Amino acid sequence: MKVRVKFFAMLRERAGVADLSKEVAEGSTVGELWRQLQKDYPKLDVPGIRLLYAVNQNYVGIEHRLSDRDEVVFIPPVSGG
Amino acid sequence: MKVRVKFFAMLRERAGVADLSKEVAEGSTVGELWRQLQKDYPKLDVPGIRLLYAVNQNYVGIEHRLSDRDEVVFIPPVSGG
Amino acid sequence: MFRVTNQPIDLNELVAYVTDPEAGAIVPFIGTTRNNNEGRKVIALDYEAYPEMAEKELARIGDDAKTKWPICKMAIVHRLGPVQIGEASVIIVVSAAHRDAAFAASRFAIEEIKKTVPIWKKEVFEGGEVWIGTQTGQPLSALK
Amino acid sequence: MFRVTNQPIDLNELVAYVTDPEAGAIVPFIGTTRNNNEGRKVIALDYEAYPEMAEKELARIGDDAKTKWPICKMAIVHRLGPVQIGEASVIIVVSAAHRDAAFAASRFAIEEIKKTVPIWKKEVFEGGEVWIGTQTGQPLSALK
Repeated sequence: MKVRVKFFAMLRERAGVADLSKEVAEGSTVGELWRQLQKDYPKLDVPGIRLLYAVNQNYVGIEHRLSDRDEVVFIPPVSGG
Repeated sequence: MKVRVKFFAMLRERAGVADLSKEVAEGSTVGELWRQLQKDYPKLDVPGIRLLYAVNQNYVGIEHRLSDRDEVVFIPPVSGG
Repeated sequence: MFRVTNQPIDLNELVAYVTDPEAGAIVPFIGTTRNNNEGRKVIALDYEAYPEMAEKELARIGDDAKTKWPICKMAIVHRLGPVQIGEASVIIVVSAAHRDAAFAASRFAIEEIKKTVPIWKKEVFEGGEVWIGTQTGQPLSALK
Repeated sequence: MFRVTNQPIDLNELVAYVTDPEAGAIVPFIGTTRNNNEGRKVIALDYEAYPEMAEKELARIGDDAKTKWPICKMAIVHRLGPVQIGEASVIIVVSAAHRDAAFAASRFAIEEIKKTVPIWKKEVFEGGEVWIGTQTGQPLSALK
């Protein structure tokens, strides 16, 4: 199955890409996707960073299981305001 | 000596006058002036009202001694905002 | 800028006045005329001041706020005369490097205004009018 | 009204939006770009968002505020892209019958924005730039 991944801010700059489609195994979790993306884009491995995870624009836990066509966003420390 | 008295809001309406000049005895206090004014304008005797007192635009106590040409204002409960 | 005025208060002018390159937060407080009070249908509020002393007290509140919190700039303008439903009777604006100070100073200013500044409001409601007073424990009926 | 925009934020439009005959208080909060941060001379801030989710989270903050305090109306607009010194990056406006609720909801909203809304600011300072992050205990140097 395929999911869509968007990167923003620091992660967008580190990945060098804002938006991608990624083939993942059925039943993959958000955390597994993140580890795969870190292999594809080694600069995503930021020491000490704390991420939040959003699937289809809702926050989810790292163990959340993905579905086909999900929109997945890895959210680095927010700093609006 | 003479002092100038200004009335505002409820006291202005009750006295029927906004501004007056009043002859007072040397060494009179703010409280004494108030009691004289209540004789001149009996409607100023509002049961239970709590007043503040200002002389020359500064709050003073009821025992404050007046000087010639002082501007004296009796301040009913404020309600700005 | 600490003043009373018979004109509508210009929020933009006040925000521009306190805008400061050192400021990370601007907190305006706008007091508006509400259409009801203690079960009465309010038509308008009508404000009267001892103007020279009111402006002096507003400036004193600004000075006190500056000694209590690290703020950049502050302005308070209070309107006099009739103020219709939804219109502003008072606007306080504070700028500060950080929001804590801006919120605290704004809150302080409105509470002080209600305690010490010689401004009075008459509430014009359906069926009558009454001077509103907060320093007294008497029922309103005793005051009018 | 809960949105992100690339345009300067119009304070008057937001105040008009929350003005309500039931409201006795309107509290806007304006976050502005400060010319310094942690000893650095700031030139500008540059904001980026995950826009669809940011607007959803801003609306969620509005809903939460309404369940917590008796407020009339609320609006939050966050600006994206470069925001120069003194300009507004975010404006929150709240109207309420009484000032306690308006202040509390405004304060709540800005704190929540800084915790959960997917918006990021890059600080452009003399000599470099850095993504500002508050969820991490790491020194900024580790993040860039």
